[in-house]
Amino acid sequence: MSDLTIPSDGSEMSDLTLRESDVYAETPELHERIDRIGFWLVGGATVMFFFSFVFAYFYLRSLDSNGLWRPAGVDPPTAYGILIAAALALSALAFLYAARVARQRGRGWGLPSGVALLLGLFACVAQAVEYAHIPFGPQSGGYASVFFGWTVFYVVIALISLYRVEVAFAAALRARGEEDGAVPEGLTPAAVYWAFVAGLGVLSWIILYLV
Amino acid sequence: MTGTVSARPLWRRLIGFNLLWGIVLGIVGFYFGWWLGHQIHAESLSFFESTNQNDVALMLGYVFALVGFLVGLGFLNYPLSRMRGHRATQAEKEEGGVGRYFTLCTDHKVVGIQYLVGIGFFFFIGGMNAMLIRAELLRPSPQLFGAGNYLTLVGLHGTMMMGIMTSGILGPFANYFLPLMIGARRMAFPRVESLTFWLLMAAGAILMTTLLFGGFPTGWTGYAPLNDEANYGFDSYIFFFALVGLSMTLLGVNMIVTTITMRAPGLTWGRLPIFCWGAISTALLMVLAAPVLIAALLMVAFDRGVQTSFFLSSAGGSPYLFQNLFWFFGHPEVYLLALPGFGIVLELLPVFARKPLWGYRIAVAGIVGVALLSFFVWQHHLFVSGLNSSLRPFYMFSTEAISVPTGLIFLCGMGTLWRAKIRYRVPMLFCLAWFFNFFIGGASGVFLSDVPSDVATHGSFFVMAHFHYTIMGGLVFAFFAAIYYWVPKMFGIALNERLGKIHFWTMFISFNSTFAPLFALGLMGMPRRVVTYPSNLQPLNDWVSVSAFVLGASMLLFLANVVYSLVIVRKPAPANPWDSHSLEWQTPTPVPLENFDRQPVIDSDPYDYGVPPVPVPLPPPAEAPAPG
Amino acid sequence: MNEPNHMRRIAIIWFALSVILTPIVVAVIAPTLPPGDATSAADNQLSDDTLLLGIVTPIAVAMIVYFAYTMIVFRRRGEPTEEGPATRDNRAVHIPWLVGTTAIVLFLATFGTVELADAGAGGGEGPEPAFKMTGDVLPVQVIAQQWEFTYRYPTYGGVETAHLELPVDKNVEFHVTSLDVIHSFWAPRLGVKADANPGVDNVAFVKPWQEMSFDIRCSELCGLWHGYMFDTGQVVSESAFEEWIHEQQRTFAPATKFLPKYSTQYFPEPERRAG
Amino acid sequence: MGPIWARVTVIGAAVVVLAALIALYVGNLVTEPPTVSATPAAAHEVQLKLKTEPAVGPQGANAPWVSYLVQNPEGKWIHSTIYQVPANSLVHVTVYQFDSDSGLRNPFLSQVQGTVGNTMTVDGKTMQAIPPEEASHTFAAPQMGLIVPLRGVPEEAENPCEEGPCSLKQAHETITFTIRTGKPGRYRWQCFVPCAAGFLAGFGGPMQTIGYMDGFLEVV
Repeated sequence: MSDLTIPSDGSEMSDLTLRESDVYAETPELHERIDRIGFWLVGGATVMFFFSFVFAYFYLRSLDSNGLWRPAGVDPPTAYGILIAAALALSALAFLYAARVARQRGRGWGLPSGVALLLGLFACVAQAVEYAHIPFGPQSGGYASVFFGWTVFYVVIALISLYRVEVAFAAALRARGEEDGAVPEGLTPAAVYWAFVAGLGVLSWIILYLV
Repeated sequence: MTGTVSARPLWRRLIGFNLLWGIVLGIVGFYFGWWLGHQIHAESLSFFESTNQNDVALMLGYVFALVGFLVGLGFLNYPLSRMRGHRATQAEKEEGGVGRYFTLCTDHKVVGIQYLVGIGFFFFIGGMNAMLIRAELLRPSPQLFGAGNYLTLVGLHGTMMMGIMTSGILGPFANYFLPLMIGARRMAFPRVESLTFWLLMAAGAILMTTLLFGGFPTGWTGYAPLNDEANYGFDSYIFFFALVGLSMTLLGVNMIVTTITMRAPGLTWGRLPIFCWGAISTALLMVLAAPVLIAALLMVAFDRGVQTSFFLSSAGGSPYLFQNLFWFFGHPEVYLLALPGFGIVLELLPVFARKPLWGYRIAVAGIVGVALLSFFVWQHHLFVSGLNSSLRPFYMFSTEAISVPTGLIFLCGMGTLWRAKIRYRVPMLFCLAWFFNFFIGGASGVFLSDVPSDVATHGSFFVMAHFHYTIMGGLVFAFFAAIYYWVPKMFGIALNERLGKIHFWTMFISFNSTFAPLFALGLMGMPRRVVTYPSNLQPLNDWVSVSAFVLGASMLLFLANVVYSLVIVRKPAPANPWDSHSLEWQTPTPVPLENFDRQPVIDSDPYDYGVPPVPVPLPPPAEAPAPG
Repeated sequence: MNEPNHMRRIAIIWFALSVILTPIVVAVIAPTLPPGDATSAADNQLSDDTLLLGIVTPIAVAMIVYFAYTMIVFRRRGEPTEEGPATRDNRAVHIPWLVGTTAIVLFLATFGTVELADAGAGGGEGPEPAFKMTGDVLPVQVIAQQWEFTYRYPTYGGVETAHLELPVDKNVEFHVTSLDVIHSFWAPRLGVKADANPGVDNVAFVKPWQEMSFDIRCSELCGLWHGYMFDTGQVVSESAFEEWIHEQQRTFAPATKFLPKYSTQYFPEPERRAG
Repeated sequence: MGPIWARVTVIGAAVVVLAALIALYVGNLVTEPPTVSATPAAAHEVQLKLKTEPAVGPQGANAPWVSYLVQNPEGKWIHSTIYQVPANSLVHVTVYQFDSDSGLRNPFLSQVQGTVGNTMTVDGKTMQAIPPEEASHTFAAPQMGLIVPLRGVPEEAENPCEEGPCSLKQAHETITFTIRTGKPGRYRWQCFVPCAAGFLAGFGGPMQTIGYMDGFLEVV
């Protein structure tokens, strides 16, 4: 269809339209704004996703169908829970710090984002190891269902969220030796989002292990 | 349409990141996942041997098929490059020519056309299933399909329509025209935009594979615990809807961010075209409702694959959990089918009525009001389920309250028509039909929201008639209005007006003659999704079936129009055939890659039609466009 | 320009049509609607439908008259294009409109609640019904399974039958439950509809007012034979019912001894997936 | 865009391909198992011989699934569940039952209903009901009022049949009963025992697939 061209007639344009003006300019501020609002919305979607599991938790708990919500012995090991929650919280703090350093000095965000990445991955691995040492299986009633469903998909979402942490770290590695200008765009929104996801992880620890 | 066609030979052009390799790697991925799933042996999964149906293998197959498909299309190139520390770039290298339509393309206009064709394809399949369903119901006892295949057909029709058509207007038209309407050069996340389209196509293909695995007996609602019990054909339903949900969520995020951040100078919220309000209200519902669906489906996948008991009341779960989660998504879902229709109709009326949109503010209030209220009504789907009988009056009220903001939309339409100079072009006919259909849909909705009346009609053909009036009469009529209206801009060629009018009248009349009798059938005691019915209902059912075939034929008429106008005649359309004042019609046809060569500056809303009133010294004469 | 007063014309047409049509709809058409008024629940549903029709009819007439009038009177043919008046808004219209629609909605919801308060209007209300029948009731358990309804009469020794019979002029309390997936017990002429959920006791009330036979269908998709899950029940005189139920007790004595103790819900094994 | 004849040819080819695909699709959906007639025995009397196998084996598409089979008038065992019987006649049904018990979910269905005399014979013994936990399958057509519970082969039986084709030399129960058919019609029949191993509630797979545990009695 590339042979088809219709010249647009300038006279058809109404007064509402194209006016001699500045050229398009996509500033870094615009990109930062896009990332920020995008992350807020994705954050909203993430909340609704986990809201379903929170709802399942409290709903099934209140129904206790057939007395099988949580039979005796269905208790996840507390030590793992604390370990995972702590690793997530520290990872979020490290990445927030990285964003702050990058914003203020334009460099030096590499080490803290590397730490954040490691801690985040550590939390995910610890979760996998916990499954191997857990005294119940997914068949063990309502609580066990919610526990496995929630934690598995939390790990999936955490791994996806760690993408931006890795990007920041990789950008730092590549920028070694350069003086300035290599700060990846949207580092601050990414840090806020990762802190948000890690916060959801801590929240799941509170609900699944403590409540 | 811009760019040059590559001079390389065809076989060289087929090598690279494109649909072909997406399909090849998708199939490879499927078999890899399938093989992997069969390597998993666990005590708790031993029953797969006696079922001959390894759900885990099938699910892994779908996961890896999706990964392979996206890799083949080139979606991992950019993230991998960033993970290796490269800087962000705004666009992929644009290849010219037809090849752009078969790959990851970051041009929102290409994505819009991809959506239009892709959705049209699945709409055709869904519609064909409807024809087969009606063919089966020509007689009171099964004659064509077995009871099981009939249920699969019903499920495929419902799921395809409810899944694919949610993006029916946002996909093609908002992707194409929202950036043009707000004076932007691109969407905020162009790669994500392309991803939403390809996810939807992958989802549709996955749903069709259910036929290879025995189909599924649950209809589009997929209620637990029937979904746990179903054949492994149900796994394709899970993946279909989860991918559709993901696609919707990303589409919604993209729409909202684009509208917030990329508006041209001077385009204040009060000047935003009403179609964009419809699009972002829909987008908001998508962002907040679709993740709940994804979560519910993943719970089903867990119940089927690893033996959790989310929905088994005998093992600590509850089927009500699924119903609550599903309808918490499901009710916003039906509004995210309806809301873009509101936007389209109100956007097009002023153009053909040659008047400004009457009551812009209340139209926005109506659209946003419907969107917000839709989160508080989901339990009306559970009026006879035995849940929360003391909350019924509340849900009855909240459901009926939806008619207040919907009424505002009608008021705006009526105000716009008042003393207008109406031109009956094809898009206008579809818009006016929308009011008729949606009124019937809405009024029957009031019957369904009233609990005593609902007890008689719940789960019957009455409900079926109601939601076909709102969704088919609302969304699909708006969809066709949008096609006839915007195709001259998208392709530079207008659809044939005379064929369009024939299409409209065939479709409008056969649509009403198909679905109006279903109200009566429902009241007379015909439940949904049954393959048998009492023989005294046969005359009415036959009438409906024959009307439905005419309705199907009207769709073929439309296809004939498309082929005739776009392929055979190819008469170039004027740059602005409707004399619209909206920004998208001020661009040249075809729209250049960068949309605008200069930054547009907006100084009014796009509805400045009409003759301004002559100033009169005395108070103006009463011209209240009040309805009767 | 000698423009006629369009609004007055529309109002006159609307008024005339409404005055003619509304009584016809309410008095002639509505009483013939299913589910009829053979039981208390069906009567609740019918009066709700009648009221809704009475309100919807004038509104529908208003819409059709308005749209038809504007579409005919304000139509224009061909080019060149004329433009309409550039009117954009009129607060004097949309405030009354908003108030009017809200008032109608409030009224409908109130009326619906009043009808609902009459023992739930035949709908399933779950294990703790908010609206119930008091006094002398006959409990009947409806057990749905893939793919047949069976019925238990707990006050007659818990006998289970394959058919449903009810005595006339007696309050009936249905306890609907399921043994496997979700079904829905729907007896259109009785005006009863209640989902059958596994492990849930869904209670619905009805008082049949006349002797008749009625259809029963499953109205929630429940698998392969969903379309075949139908049956016919009877409302009979009190004495005929007593005779029938005692005959059932005799006929089904061999099966009755195997039945579990009457319970509002059952969790039979096996429920899970297993080898 | 090429010349018009090229475009029209392409469109024509697309229409043909699409029509072929639709035909394939519909053809795939209308297939069902073969209809097998009962063997005539006398005037207004026919003989219907069925067997149930715990796993249908290579005769079916799903080897591990439990299934009914039927003997056609030539004496050959056919894997089908659609049986044709004459109207207003007596149908003598013999079921060779090779499967072990699964137990009825609703014990009410353990009583014979709707046969001539409301009884059946199990290995020659006349019975009115069986203990519900011993049921292996039912042969039930609710719209005909017919329910016949089939007793399972005991666990400890010698030479059990694990997978079809099962021969009459292996452990089995022989159940006979007679039904009187009425008006012509297509009546569905099914099994009520949750016997589909590996499916939730024992009711997926073979229990929801015509040709295994569900079928039609075509009364003509």
